[in-house]
Amino acid sequence: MPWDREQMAARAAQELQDGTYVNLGIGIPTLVSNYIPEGVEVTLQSENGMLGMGPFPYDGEEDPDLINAGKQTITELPHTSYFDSAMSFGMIRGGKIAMAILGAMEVAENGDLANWMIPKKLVKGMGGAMDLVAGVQRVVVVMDHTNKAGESKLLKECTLPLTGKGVVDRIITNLGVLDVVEGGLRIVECAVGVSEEELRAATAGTIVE
Amino acid sequence: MPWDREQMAARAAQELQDGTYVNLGIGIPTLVSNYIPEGVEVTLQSENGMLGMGPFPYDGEEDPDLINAGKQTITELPHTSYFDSAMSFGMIRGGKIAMAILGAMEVAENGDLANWMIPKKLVKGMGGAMDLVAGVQRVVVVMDHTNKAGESKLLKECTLPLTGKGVVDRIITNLGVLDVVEGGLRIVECAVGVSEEELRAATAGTIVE
Amino acid sequence: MNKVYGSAAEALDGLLFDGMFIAAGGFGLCGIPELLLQSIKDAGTKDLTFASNNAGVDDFGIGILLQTKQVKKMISSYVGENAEFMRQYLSGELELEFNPQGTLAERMRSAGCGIPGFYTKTGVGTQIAEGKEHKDFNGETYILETGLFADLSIVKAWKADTTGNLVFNKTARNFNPPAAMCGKVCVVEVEEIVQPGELDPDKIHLPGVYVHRIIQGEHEKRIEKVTTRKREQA
Amino acid sequence: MNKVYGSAAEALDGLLFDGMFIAAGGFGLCGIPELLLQSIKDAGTKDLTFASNNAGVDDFGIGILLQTKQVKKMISSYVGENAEFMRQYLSGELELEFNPQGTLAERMRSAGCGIPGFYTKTGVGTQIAEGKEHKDFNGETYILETGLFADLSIVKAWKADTTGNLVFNKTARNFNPPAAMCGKVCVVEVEEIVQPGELDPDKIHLPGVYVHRIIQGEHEKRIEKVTTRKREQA
Repeated sequence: MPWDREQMAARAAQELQDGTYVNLGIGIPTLVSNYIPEGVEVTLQSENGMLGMGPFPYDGEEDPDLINAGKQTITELPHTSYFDSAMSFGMIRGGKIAMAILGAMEVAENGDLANWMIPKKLVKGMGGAMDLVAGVQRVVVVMDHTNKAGESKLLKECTLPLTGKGVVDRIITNLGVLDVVEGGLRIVECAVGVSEEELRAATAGTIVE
Repeated sequence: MPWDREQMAARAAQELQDGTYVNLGIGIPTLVSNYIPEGVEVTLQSENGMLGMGPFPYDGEEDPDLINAGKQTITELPHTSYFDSAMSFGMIRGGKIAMAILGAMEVAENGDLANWMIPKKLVKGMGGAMDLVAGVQRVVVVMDHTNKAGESKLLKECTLPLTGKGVVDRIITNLGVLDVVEGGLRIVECAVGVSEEELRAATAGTIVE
Repeated sequence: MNKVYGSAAEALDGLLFDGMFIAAGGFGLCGIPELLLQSIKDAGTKDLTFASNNAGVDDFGIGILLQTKQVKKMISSYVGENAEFMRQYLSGELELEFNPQGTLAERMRSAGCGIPGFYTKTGVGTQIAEGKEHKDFNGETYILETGLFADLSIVKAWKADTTGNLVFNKTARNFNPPAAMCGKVCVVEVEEIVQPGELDPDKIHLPGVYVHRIIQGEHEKRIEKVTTRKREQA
Repeated sequence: MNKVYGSAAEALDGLLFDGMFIAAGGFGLCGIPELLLQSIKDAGTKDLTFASNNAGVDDFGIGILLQTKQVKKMISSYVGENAEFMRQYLSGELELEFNPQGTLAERMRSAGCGIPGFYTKTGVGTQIAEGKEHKDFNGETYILETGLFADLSIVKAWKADTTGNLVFNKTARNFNPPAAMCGKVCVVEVEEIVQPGELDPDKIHLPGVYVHRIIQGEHEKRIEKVTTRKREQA
């Protein structure tokens, strides 16, 4: 049985290193903050200008001046700091953020990532994703293994416009975990109840040992 | 009778425009702040990270954390703001400072300025002078017309390493005021009791009408 | 050096012209110069180019200028919340230049700091890098991005003193300081104007040298996505 | 995420090596990391390259490392206050790379922001421009300056919380934030360490992400030029 969204987020949370600064993308990555392992302290960066992102506010306590990069109302924590967008991407570009956990449309076996546009169909923009994948030390992608048509999202080559070239380190899908290594993708683990054969069959990119 | 230091500073103060931000160099330029004309409000920038520089502190009220670019103890004013060196030179390089009033060793008739080193003799460094002359909108030099040997400091060409190329707009000396214009230097006024002939005789650079 | 004006219209008087390039602060609907945008709509200035991280929503923020077709071109990183934008863009009525968010912020800050170009890894190997100069530093490839020098900056701050020193509130700071820095003239709307001396000089986010005109006004401060959690039982 | 160490020596443990490149904050003797400099002197680390606006005076600041000949090269904008410096430089014992002050600050900030190169007008047509790439933007000539990526940053702040968020005091801020940003590791000395929550999150000058180790200590804070005025008669 493949992992559901929550299980994928929980698995992604295992990637977090104690004492680091992490940026979580929109969607499943946002859920990761609910599963931070005990004893692991991470500081969440919100690229609109905040370190130390707290949980959603209680009903009625929303502050229009306090949102995350997904435009959701949030709260601050004791160690929170605010800064402007130039400083925010300074620390991202400068490699001070240890990890970004992001969603994706496609990942190629060489680590190419596409998650910002579908020509003539979906033209929303890259937001901060291109800066994040270029700047942070480690990029983990969390996404479904296949699209709605059942086609693999782990490809030999991306078909969509790239967000970054050779930037992905690890991919966590509903079927398992894969690393981008020399020559292709290496299976790290399969979701509970998913066989390696199923995972291989669902993967269009080259799998190496 | 040529102007003395105080008179040169007073004359330089006439250059100040109401409502502008100004940087004053070390030496005679520092004295300019004592002669700001009534009704003229200027905000003084100190390039080590301050806008709104106030006067020297009273005896016993010196603060080691509050100095100007000449390393002198100073005070703050109600509208003062502090910032770091990157921001400070951001506003200088970005043209947000209207004027710098600086000392000089040599000025050439094309506006070249030399005021930071004498090879093998005086190697102190340019500090912020190169950024100032490159960035501010208007550069006024205040200096003696001649050096201790009686030689003109207003030259056809600078002999010392340059601080900036074609950057000086106006020169105020003990003998008078000259502008850098197309083709050379133009006399704006002579110090009280100094004849135009004396001023011309003391100037090695080309004087144009 | 009193920079306070009576209204948005007065503060923009003499600064607007057709075809101009405006840099606007804000992220989503957070910290946007809503009063100045309304005033530009009222002024009817046309063929505007905007550098702004987002394009507002259909009826708020820059969105109100899209409805009146006053905008010719957007330089943005994300425009997903605006249906009218998408319609005009897909029909070819509106030009769009996507900039990665950090590149956009740095382009603004650079212009305000007299830096006409800088190198970044962001976008190397993507569409964004096409046609841009590539250069290697320490064995890695970077692309040249240029400063965004605007005719006018419009920004929203929390408080200003009368000399233009600004303080922002929480994540409403975002693009406002870099946007403020990159314009020939910078007009700021604030929630509160105080006297010099009321702001701690160590706690000013943007010094007044970058600010030319200030207005105070009532702000709607619309929230784009209200997300909350339930209060746990005691 | 507690970054507090017990002493300067402990905070520098494992970070020092001969021939390393250190970026130091401070302007003149104002806001310099005096305790960390003393500790580097005690450690005896050699062949150091320092990026620092000034070189201290003979017996304070970086000057104490010049006396022990631990410094191989200085990258500075102004070194006029240090006689021993001048002696070593003129005798060829010490390398010196002059940077215009703003270029030095921006080179530090750039490195900390992942920008390996930027263009500036500063120094065009002077010695400083020799051997550097020139490029025209909008009809004006600029030179390429590069990011200063240091092995270690040593800086002085006024207060830190235990997670490394920093606040500086008045003009003692100066080069400290850019110097802090450009090192692989950043060690900070402060006058006071407070708990998270004691600093207003809107009033933090440098976020803790740029800070790795913190010590608290007593600072001499020497004044270079005491200048005062007489109190006027009442």
